[in-house]
Amino acid sequence: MLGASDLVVGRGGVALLEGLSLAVGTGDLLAVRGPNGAGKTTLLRTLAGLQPALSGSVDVAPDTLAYASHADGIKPSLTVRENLIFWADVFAAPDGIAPAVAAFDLEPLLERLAGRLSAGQKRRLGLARLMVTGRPLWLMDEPTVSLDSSAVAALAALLQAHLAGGGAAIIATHLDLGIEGQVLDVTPHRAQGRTAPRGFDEAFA
Amino acid sequence: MSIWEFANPRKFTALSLKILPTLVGLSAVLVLGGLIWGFAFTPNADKFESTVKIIYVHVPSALMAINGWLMMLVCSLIWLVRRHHVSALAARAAAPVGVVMTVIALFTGAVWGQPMWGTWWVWDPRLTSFLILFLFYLGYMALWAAIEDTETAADLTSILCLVGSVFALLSRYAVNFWNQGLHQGTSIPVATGGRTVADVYFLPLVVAMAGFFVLFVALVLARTVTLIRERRLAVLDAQEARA
Amino acid sequence: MIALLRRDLMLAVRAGGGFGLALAFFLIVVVLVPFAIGPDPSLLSRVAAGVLWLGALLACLLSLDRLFALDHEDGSLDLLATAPLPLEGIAAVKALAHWLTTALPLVVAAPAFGILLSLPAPGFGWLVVSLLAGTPALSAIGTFGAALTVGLRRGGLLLSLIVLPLYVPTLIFGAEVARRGAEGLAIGPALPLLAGITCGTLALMPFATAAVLRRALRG
Amino acid sequence: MNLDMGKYATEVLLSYAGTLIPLALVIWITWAQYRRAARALSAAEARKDIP
Repeated sequence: MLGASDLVVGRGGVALLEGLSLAVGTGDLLAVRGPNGAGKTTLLRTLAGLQPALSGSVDVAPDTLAYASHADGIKPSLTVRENLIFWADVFAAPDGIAPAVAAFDLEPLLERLAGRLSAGQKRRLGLARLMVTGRPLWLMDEPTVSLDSSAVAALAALLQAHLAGGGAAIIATHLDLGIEGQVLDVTPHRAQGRTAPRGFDEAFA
Repeated sequence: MSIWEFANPRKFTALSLKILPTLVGLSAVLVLGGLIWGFAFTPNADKFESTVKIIYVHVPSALMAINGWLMMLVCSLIWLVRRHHVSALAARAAAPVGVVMTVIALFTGAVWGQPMWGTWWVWDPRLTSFLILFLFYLGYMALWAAIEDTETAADLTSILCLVGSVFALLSRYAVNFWNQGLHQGTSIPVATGGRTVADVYFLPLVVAMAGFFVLFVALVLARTVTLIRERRLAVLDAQEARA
Repeated sequence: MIALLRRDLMLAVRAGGGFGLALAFFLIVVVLVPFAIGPDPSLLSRVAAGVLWLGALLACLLSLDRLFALDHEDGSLDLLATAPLPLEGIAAVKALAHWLTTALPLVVAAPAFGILLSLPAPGFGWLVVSLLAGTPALSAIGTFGAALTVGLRRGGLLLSLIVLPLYVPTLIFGAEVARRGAEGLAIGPALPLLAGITCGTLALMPFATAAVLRRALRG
Repeated sequence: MNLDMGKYATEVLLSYAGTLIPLALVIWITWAQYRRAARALSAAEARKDIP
């Protein structure tokens, strides 16, 4: 579904992670682990195609992934239903919002303004938003932030269902979700200055 | 050997350092020579009397104000198309010099206009266009200063320079249209009244224009080398921090 | 794209900021002008067209800094960028939404404010026509400026510095149409020129905006 | 040699001053920044033993 080989990612021309190779297929979960500031977010953004790799390549078919950043991307002045319908329409999802509403148990909250939700409920809405995109591969940056342990368990269950249904996910997290899957610890891949700077700085090294 | 070899910062710096002393000397000789010649050794004109001497500072600075922006436009295009880093830095280096030239042109124009038109400022199309050019320079420099990552800044300022050039040109024609709309039939005093004069005025003007041009080139080269060095310094510091 | 437009309109209505703030600002500018230059109706009627154009232009600036900033902060822009929508389309829709929520209310309100400034009777129609023809360009240019400053701290002031010089040609031709209309003169080539600028801007600006967005998203 | 500027002496002198002072300023700033960058870079390269 998504493959990358000998990937070097970085910000502002400075390599953060290097020598990364990964492959994610249907039903796979890849947990990206590592300390804060190591470059997990940069790696996810690069895989999502939001920023270019410093070298190496990401091989992914178009329209397979959806990227969820730290922030939920939820508009507090819209209701839960309106938030979900928007993303379903933007991604031209064939199933609409019903499966996601059912999966995340959002039925009773549908008419509530998103700004009035609790942190955990917001997070559920944020995940439901990924589901309504209809994309099989989810790239999630720290989805467990601000979730209590029962919500984490719920998240794990939902992810498992997503994987079982032919989906896949790459998750940057420092919690063990208790799901079978690959773990990519980025610590050994941290750039040690072995790689010359790329982009703007390359010319001045 | 291709001209693009000098897109390499090292080669660019080496060449710049080699020719900078010559350029500095040449610009000093030409600027001082042209200005002293024009200031002290030209007769007063019939109509403009001694104010004719102002053209030796006004016209060259106005020339370089426009050419400065044109240089930034060309450098921005080169950066966007060929991704030569020196080009982006050269565009950045040219902006402060261009803005000084614009200020000089505006100031000397106002000083000249005071006795000629009886007022420090008229919304003459030429003057107005320069004021707008000044604003474009300010926006461009402010954007450079606001973005931390150099490569992002280079990309965004280059796009702004392209779009700004189109709108600067549009403004130029719009301002022409607008002022004629305001003063129908009245003759507008033209700031270039002294340009069609005899050789006695023209020759020192040519020297001064050449001087300002060489001075501009020397300043931009020196500033570009400075920016290249700062860039390299940042890379070395980053390497040191990682090690 | 329609979904995006609908959402932006809904957000503007819910927050109230889009419609209300720009209109209130426009009204305040119009009210302050007589305090600054005196209440003489003949003087006011001479400057009314220009003041109304300038007020509308400044009011257009107000909500620009939030155009992409909100979507950038809450991560919507990232997800939008991976959506099957071209960024050019997103840029165009954002400009359209800005026009509908900010500029269009100004156009509608402008004749009412014209009364406050003793705008001559023939000027009302031309004022509306010139604003209708000119404000889409203001929105498209402003969207470009908003994309340039997205994610920058203190982007608001920088946005004005960048956008206002770009507004010059539109302001010149737009105010010229309104002024000539108010003075009862022939409109002349100003209106076609204004329309030309608007058409050109609408056609090309989304591409520049998209290029800037693509670059800015890299972070 | 013609230094007789008649009644416009102020304007002429003012415009020359208004040219030379900004020029001197920008030259001086450029020179100062040039020196500073050159010194800082050579110091950094000396630290790293780069010729």
